[in-house]
Amino acid sequence: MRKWFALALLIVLGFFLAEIASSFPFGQEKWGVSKHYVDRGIEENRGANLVTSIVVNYRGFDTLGEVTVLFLAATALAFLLSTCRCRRKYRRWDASLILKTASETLYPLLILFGAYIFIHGHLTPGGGFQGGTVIASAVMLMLLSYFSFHPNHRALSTTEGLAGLAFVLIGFAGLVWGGSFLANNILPLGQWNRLFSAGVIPLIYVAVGFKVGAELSGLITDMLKATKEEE
Amino acid sequence: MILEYFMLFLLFLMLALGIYAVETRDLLASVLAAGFISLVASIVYLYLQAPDVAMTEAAIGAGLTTLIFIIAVRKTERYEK
Amino acid sequence: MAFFVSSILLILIGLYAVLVKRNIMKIVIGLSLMDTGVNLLIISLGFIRGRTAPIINTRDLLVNTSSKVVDPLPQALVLTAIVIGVAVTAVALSIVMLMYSKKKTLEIDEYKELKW
Amino acid sequence: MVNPILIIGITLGSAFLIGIVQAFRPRWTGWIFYPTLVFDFLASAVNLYGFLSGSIGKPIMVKIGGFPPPVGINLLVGKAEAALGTLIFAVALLGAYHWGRRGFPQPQGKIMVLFLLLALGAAGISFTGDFFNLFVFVEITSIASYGLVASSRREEALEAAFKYMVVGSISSTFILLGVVFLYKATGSLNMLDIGGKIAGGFSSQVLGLISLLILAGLLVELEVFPINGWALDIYQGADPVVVALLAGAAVKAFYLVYLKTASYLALPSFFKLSLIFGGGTYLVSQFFAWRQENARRLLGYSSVGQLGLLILAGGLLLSPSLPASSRAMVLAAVVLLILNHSFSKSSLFLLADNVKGEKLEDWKGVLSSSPVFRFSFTTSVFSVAGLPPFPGFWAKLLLVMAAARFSPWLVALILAGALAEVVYYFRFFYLVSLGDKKAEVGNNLLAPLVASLFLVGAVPLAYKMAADKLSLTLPGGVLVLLGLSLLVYLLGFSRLLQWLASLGLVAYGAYLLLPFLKADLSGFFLGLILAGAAVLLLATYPGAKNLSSSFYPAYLVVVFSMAGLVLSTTWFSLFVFWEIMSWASFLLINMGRGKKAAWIYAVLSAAGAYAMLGGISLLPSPYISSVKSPGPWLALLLSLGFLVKMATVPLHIWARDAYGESPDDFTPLLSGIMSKMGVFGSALVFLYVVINLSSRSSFNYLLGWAGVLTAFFMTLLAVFQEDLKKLLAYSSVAQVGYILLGLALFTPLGWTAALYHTVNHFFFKGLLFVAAAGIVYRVGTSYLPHMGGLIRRMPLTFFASLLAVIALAGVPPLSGFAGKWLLYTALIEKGWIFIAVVAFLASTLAFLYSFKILHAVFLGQLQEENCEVREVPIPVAVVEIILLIPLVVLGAFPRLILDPITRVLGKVTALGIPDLKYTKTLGVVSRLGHWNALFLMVFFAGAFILALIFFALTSARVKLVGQMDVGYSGEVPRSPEDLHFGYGMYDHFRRAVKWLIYPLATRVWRGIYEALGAVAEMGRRIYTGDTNTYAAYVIGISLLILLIFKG
Repeated sequence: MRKWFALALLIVLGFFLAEIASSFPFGQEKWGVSKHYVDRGIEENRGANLVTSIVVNYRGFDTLGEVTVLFLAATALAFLLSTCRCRRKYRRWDASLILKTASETLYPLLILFGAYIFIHGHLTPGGGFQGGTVIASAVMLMLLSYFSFHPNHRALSTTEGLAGLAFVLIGFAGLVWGGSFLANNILPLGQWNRLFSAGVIPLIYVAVGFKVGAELSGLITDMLKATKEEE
Repeated sequence: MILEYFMLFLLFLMLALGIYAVETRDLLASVLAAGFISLVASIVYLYLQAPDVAMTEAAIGAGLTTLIFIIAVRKTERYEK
Repeated sequence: MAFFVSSILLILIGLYAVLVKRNIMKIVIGLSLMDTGVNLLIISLGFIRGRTAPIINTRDLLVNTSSKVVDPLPQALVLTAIVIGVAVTAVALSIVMLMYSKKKTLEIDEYKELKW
Repeated sequence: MVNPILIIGITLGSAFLIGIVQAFRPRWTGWIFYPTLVFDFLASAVNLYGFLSGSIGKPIMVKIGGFPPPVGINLLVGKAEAALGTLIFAVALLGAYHWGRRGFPQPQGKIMVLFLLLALGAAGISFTGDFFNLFVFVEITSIASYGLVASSRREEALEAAFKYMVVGSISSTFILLGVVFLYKATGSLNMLDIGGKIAGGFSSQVLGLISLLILAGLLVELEVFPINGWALDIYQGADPVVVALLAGAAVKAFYLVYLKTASYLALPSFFKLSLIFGGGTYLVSQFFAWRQENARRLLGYSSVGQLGLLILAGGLLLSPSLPASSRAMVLAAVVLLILNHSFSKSSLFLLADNVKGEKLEDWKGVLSSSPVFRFSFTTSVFSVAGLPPFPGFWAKLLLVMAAARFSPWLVALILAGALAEVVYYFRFFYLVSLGDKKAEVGNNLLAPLVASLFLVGAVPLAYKMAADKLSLTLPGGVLVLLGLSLLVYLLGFSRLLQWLASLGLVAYGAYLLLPFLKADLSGFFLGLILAGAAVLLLATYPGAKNLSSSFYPAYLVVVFSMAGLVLSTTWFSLFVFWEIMSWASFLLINMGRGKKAAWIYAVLSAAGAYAMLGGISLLPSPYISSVKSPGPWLALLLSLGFLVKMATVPLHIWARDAYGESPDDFTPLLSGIMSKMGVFGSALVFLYVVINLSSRSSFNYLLGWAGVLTAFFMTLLAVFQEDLKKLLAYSSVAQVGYILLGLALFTPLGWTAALYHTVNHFFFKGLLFVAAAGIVYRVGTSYLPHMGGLIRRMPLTFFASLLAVIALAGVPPLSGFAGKWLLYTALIEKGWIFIAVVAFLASTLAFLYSFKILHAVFLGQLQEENCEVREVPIPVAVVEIILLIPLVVLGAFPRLILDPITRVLGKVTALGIPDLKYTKTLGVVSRLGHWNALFLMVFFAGAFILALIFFALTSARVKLVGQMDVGYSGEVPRSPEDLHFGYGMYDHFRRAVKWLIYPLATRVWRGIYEALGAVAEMGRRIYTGDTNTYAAYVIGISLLILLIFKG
């Protein structure tokens, strides 16, 4: 009964969504405001990756919000799980030697790789979020391998806080020296397709990378360790 | 052309996995299926010329989301009643 | 077109779980599927046939760019949406875990104290 | 001007900083948290001030990244946004202080981050000028809310958070999809840009669907019916502080952005959408709250209802056909409603945080626990229920006036909802004020106190806004007096000082209003009010009585609002003072024993007042003297409020207990003067409304019957009443029935009778109630069988009562006779013979209870426990004497009052002067007969004295026996009551007329209430508490919106 009713609702909803979507023919050219980004992006930002230009500069405010959302989620989760009497279902001993050895080898490499991704965010696909996630996966690997591994909570908090502050401060620097919040005219824009180019974009993405990395690591740790002895 | 058929296959796979994820009583399998959908989606994103999104979806959607789902399932119950 | 259809279907599959499934974890999974579907739909909307990714890493892309790349804006939006999605999922899961730790069940029927 | 980006940037930075500090020094987090909130508040307030003072002319546009609008994201902060920002951070500050005082849950830094970012998200939602950015801020707000709602970690809180999470995710998916589609359709994400394109004629066949998708998402967050189950669950389950922040601040941001979105996307069907969902939500929620037993959920229903009203107002704003003047009214109403709701609801939820337990029962006795609690609670409830003088009242007034231009049905809907709100809020109030025991209440009361003080502080602002828009002028002198009356509250440490101050204030009021004491209708009533109040106030000498510290302020407010009422020249002004009077008197009645009676009084008063307001809103001109071509319905609506106050059958059900159980010191005013305001109002209706009615004579005839039936039935009920004050109450209502009859006659003579009786009734009923107050004060009960024989203990009071009763019964030679004579003459002259017969019957019956008053109280044997009772206190005795004199003097010289009445009627051109002549020998001469008052007085006085002498001579043969000093043949009386004269008096008679005194009206009204309550209870069950179902509602309603409004 409930099933059929739900299906009926969903069919109608699907019909509406399809009606809207089908009015935009698939794969055809239709530029809006993003024509500006495409045509003038290089000129204004020098960042080769236009998506990064948009994410960090044109719509950098959204990204600040996005970072905030992630921060919020990590905070809320840490807060809620700090008293959770969840089941303790993971091993209390370390994983096999193979996994441990592999993890130890991969750990620095993964972190390096993550850093590479966000440092090159304005040149190649990827950026702070992707790089940060890669770093978090390194931490996850260690968490899975070693029962006793516990990332330094204070260090994580400090990193994530400072990175967030850095984002805001870069924004304010733009306000003070560049005339508007997050303005990308306080540093030389440099040359297109070079590592040191695109003004504050790489700086912001580095900050985002650190922040996301620290946040997600903290998040995973909090979830994994969210256990109170109930036995 | 082959690429397009491959994409159609991938889309179909996603839907099939989606139905599986919703209908299976094993939550862990469901979670893994959802993660797999994200993975497939990231390939589709590559086809749609969105490498940034593909990376993000692979790292966050397929990786991180699945991971936290797995942790959550491990800490609660694996089977739906 | 297939992209539109399948992403909408994916949204609907996710919603179906939200509407019908009696397990709170399943509902969260449904929401996550819905997110994936929405993201796919947005990217499909920004796709332009025969164009390349909006990364200007070769010189010939520098001129007349707008006839050579796909729309980068939807991609930027999806980037944000994906991160927000994982954030919501994380909070949802922590709530689910806490709920489970109180009542030791994931059945939605046990969570109907507040009503009327 | 403060750049709004500073607010957002600094708040974010602080949030990140708190994250660091929490890791090292958790205690220090407060040092960042509070200053940030203070900064945010001050910054927003500075901007708001800038806008209000005009130093900021245009909305502040912040271009983030330096890009012009369509390219970059921008913030757009205008007056509305600045105001909302100020409000959000003000509420957040209150909540933060409250929570900090109670102690944040640990780890506190995390909770502070969530709290800060929730406020920030709400501010961001209102500031942003970009649709996708809006989505981001919606998510910030939502995630922070999920965390905060769950923060108490109670099972209910988690459940509520989960439901919210599911529904919120669906809603934000809709918003996201809508925004992206909008980008595809218009090529832009900027609100202004899109708005400009659409206004410039851009259109697309799917634009409607896309806009509705976004609006549906926002409507979910706006908690419209029936997709608001999750919201109610939050109100019930979450921490009250969080709820205060959500209901007080966050939701308002969603409201603003809903309005902005709807006006940018400008589809013609949006206003209908808003009207339907807003109106529906408003009415249904107010109604569903009726039988709610959980206090927090009740407040939740109210919040949802208020939001519905806001959405309805938004619908009016969006309507293309609303005239500009009404638009300004609606805007003002929206501002006031938001202000009102945010602060009153924060206050109420923070108060709820101080009460243990969530059931209404757990609230019993909290009002007596602490004066701060009482003040905050009363203020907030009054305010949220839209009662004067708080902003909600003015908002309602503005909204109703604007809605009247739109459709009378909308007015009816708004007023019906407002009435339902009064019903359950005052049920709440009544339950809360019950109970002698002091409930245990927390002492975390500063934040609610500040919130309610803010409401008080907003009163002048609200009045000014309403007065500007409605071109309403209230007599300034009266406002000053009302303000001074409230100041008497500050003398609460000493009742004696309050009493003296009150006397002084009434004297000052009389001096101030002296110029208005002219020989017209207003002046006539004004004189009655001022002189009467002064005399009756004298009798309230506090002595050792247990008076509430708000007794005198409320008393004075009643007095001066009556003065304002009679001086009103517009219906608005009349309504405002009418409401002030009603609610101040409600508070006074509530101070007595009859809490439930006070509730019923409140509900009926509100019903009458809202009917009146509805009628006023339909008038083309607000001036009392210029009502043209009204329909009979309009006349009825306008008079309903007055009929309630006069307790005309069948609206009388409140009267017995409200009179009987109100504080003894207030009842004389209530009966002697306040009920006459109904007379004044009806007089206005007859003079200016009914007179223009085509069906005028049948309308008058109908009201004549209403008056005489009131007189008849209330007299009958008085006969069988066993409680002194309740007996007097019935009698009072019956007398007012005669007055109404006199007015309904609409002849000069009828009006003379009515006005004469108005004054006269004040004298004798005031005297009787004052005497009753004295007796009750001495004897300690108002129950007749516990009295008797008091003539020996209270001879003065007996004598005064005797004369008053003679006047009451309308027997010569005292003043009462003139009234009756005039009334019957008028009735016969008019030819309303049937009515005259009933009236005659009723006044004959009145002898029965008149005798009962004397008999049961004063005659017979003295009860043993009353042997030590003393004469009434001196002030009461003085007042008795003061009131006694006119009864005798008027009895001998009725012209003393008939002449002024004739002059007053001379001013009433529609009526003319009565056809009465006065001669030395015949006395007063009408066309039907004459009567010489002085002669009668001398004659009766002579007879009385002769009888007295005879009695004195023969009294030696009279022997006094003790009450129990009797013996039947073998039977021993079981209790003194069995031997009491007043016990079961007229019982045989009661059996005979049982069918006549069946409490039909009470049963019918109660039946209606219970039936509605049962329907409400059934209706509420659509909130099944099931997450799947709630999600299905959301989808279903969204689809419905898409289907219906896409055109």
